[in-house]
Amino acid sequence: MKRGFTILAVLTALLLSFSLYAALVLAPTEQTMGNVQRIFYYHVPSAWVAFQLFLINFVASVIYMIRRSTKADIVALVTAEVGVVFCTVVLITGPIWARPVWGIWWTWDLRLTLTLVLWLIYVSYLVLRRFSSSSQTPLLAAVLAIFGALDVPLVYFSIWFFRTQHPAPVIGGGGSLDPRMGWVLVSNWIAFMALAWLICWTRYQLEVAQRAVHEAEAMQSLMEGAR
Amino acid sequence: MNFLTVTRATLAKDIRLEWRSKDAINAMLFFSLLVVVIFSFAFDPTAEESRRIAGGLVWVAFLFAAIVALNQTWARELRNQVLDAYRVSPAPAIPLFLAKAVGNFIFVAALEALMTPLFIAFYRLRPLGPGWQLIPIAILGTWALVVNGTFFAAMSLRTRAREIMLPLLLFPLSIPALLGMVNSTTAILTGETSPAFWIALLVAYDVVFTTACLLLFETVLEAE
Amino acid sequence: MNANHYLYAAYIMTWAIHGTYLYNLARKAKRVRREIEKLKKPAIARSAPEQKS
Amino acid sequence: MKQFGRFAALRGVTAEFSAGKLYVILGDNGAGKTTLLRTMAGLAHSTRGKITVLGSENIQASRAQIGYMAHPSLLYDEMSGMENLRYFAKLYRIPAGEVDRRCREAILSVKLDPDLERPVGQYSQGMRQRMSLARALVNDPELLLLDEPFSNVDARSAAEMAGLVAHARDRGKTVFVVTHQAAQLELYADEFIWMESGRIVNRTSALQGAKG
Repeated sequence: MKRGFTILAVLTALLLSFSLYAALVLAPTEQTMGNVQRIFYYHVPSAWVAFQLFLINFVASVIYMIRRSTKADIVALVTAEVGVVFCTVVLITGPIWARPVWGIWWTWDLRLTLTLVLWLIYVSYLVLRRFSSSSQTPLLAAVLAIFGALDVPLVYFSIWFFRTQHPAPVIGGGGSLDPRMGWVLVSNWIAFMALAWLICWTRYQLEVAQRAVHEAEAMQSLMEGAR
Repeated sequence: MNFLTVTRATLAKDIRLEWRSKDAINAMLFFSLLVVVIFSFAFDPTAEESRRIAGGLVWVAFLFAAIVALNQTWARELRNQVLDAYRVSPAPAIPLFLAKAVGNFIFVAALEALMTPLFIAFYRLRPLGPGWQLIPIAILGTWALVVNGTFFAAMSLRTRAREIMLPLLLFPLSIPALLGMVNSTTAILTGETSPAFWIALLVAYDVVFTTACLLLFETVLEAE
Repeated sequence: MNANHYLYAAYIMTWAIHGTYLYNLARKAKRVRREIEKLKKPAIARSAPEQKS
Repeated sequence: MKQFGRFAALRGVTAEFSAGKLYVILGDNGAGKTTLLRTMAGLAHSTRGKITVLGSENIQASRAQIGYMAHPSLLYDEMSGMENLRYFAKLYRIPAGEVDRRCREAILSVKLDPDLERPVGQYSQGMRQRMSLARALVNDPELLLLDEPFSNVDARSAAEMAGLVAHARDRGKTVFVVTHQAAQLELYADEFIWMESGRIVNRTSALQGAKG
């Protein structure tokens, strides 16, 4: 397994650097926004990966509710944590892009606002996991994840309608995408997905090790107490 | 039907205790008054402007009052671990949740009823749109906060920083409901747009989360 | 601050955020590895005064 | 086996207990006494292994027949004893007509005055413990689980409580008592169960039995 990991790591590194090169150089410069539009190739794929991770978190939480399998719980924790990291990237690159183009740091763009709300929900998810002192923390976290997922469509529609009342510039530009830009976007997306997979896998092993160590320590203090 | 008797008994017990001790009521009344006065100092707009921002102010003030009330939901049950007495009994979990949620709703609605005249006075509010629709909006909006609030108050029982945990869990999820309440109120006050969409959103929000709370409350209650 | 600066700022920030997270992961991993070492030593050695690393 | 947070509070507690007996569970702090009692009461859940209470594994089914009393009184301080019991009686599906009679009976059985208006919060510790026992008896349960009924109570109240517990057993109830003051029940108890770090290490019929 170790060998497979390193091969994947090298491949991801290659893919990432190629996609970076493609985004900065190969992709054509957009007429209206100029070079700054290239932020698009990092901003949008990060958002897609974040949403994918949160989707996996929801599925893992439902599985945990049904089967109470620790594996599902750890997957839920890991995807939430890494998802928040990718979400932070989106929330930082968004305003950096909006500033030069529209002269404002924040715009109630549909995707950007949805990412912000999701970020808030999953940060509260991680806070709950850290502060919960009950032995049933995974269960409480799973319940919160399900509530979060139920909230997403409501958030989507409320912001969508909110935006029709307060028109705001759209980040990432809707409309048809020039195919020469399209493949660069997709290659970055794949690179980010591979990166996300690597980070999740490492974080998963770390969590498993951490829980084993805590258990061993607890068992030991119990034994020492008994002697 | 035991379900109803338990709900009624728990609700009656809570109201009687609240009426008897009154400690929470007085604290919250004073807190809400403070919130209204401070908001009025902070924002002193002309009549036209006030109609535009009053919706947001009123609901943020109600949100604060609700949070303070929701934090008290399980205080009495915690004092002598009375919750264990309920959990040991054959009574199902849902009546307890419903009684607590309705109790909170009555409590927060009372606070709102007292704060509203102050807002009207301080901001010289006169709705241009159909004013009567503010009632269903208030009911739907308050229930949206209270049903999730009671649920998350039960969830934060199992955490260390209980008082801060409730808002942390409740606010992100309540964003759609808050948008609904604020925008529908503003729509009616300014009379420019129709609040129909926002009211529909609030109804959807209430239905979705009331169901989720009823289905998942037992899991949270039993999470020893 | 012309447009390119914003572009590079965005790319650098992306890797700064990922970097910070991975750095924290590495630190946590080191701590877990140290705890595993500590657990492996026999009980007597364990109660010897721990030097704070 | 109950995985409790990070450590196993109960490991391999396999034991048979018969009805109509008074068992006293002893052991140092952290031996898992309270965890065992709470698991029997259906308040804590065993992650591995199972508990059969009153013939059924699903604790929910037998909750009507369980009475549970713990150190914090499990009563509302602002309400009088009678008001407390009237509320809890409704949780046990006791028909409205019988509620008052059953509550008065339970309070009298612990030698307290049902018409005492004073809120429980102003009771003495001894009286509060006894009212707490009354609450556990309101549904006339077959199984009585008492967690530290004698804690910080003066000698006279402790002796009185011991008498009440024995009386409950004599009326055919199965009683489990977790306590550090086992001496109170030395004359009445049928069996003493010694627990250590999550395991039953010894079962003796007399208190003097060798410990573990």
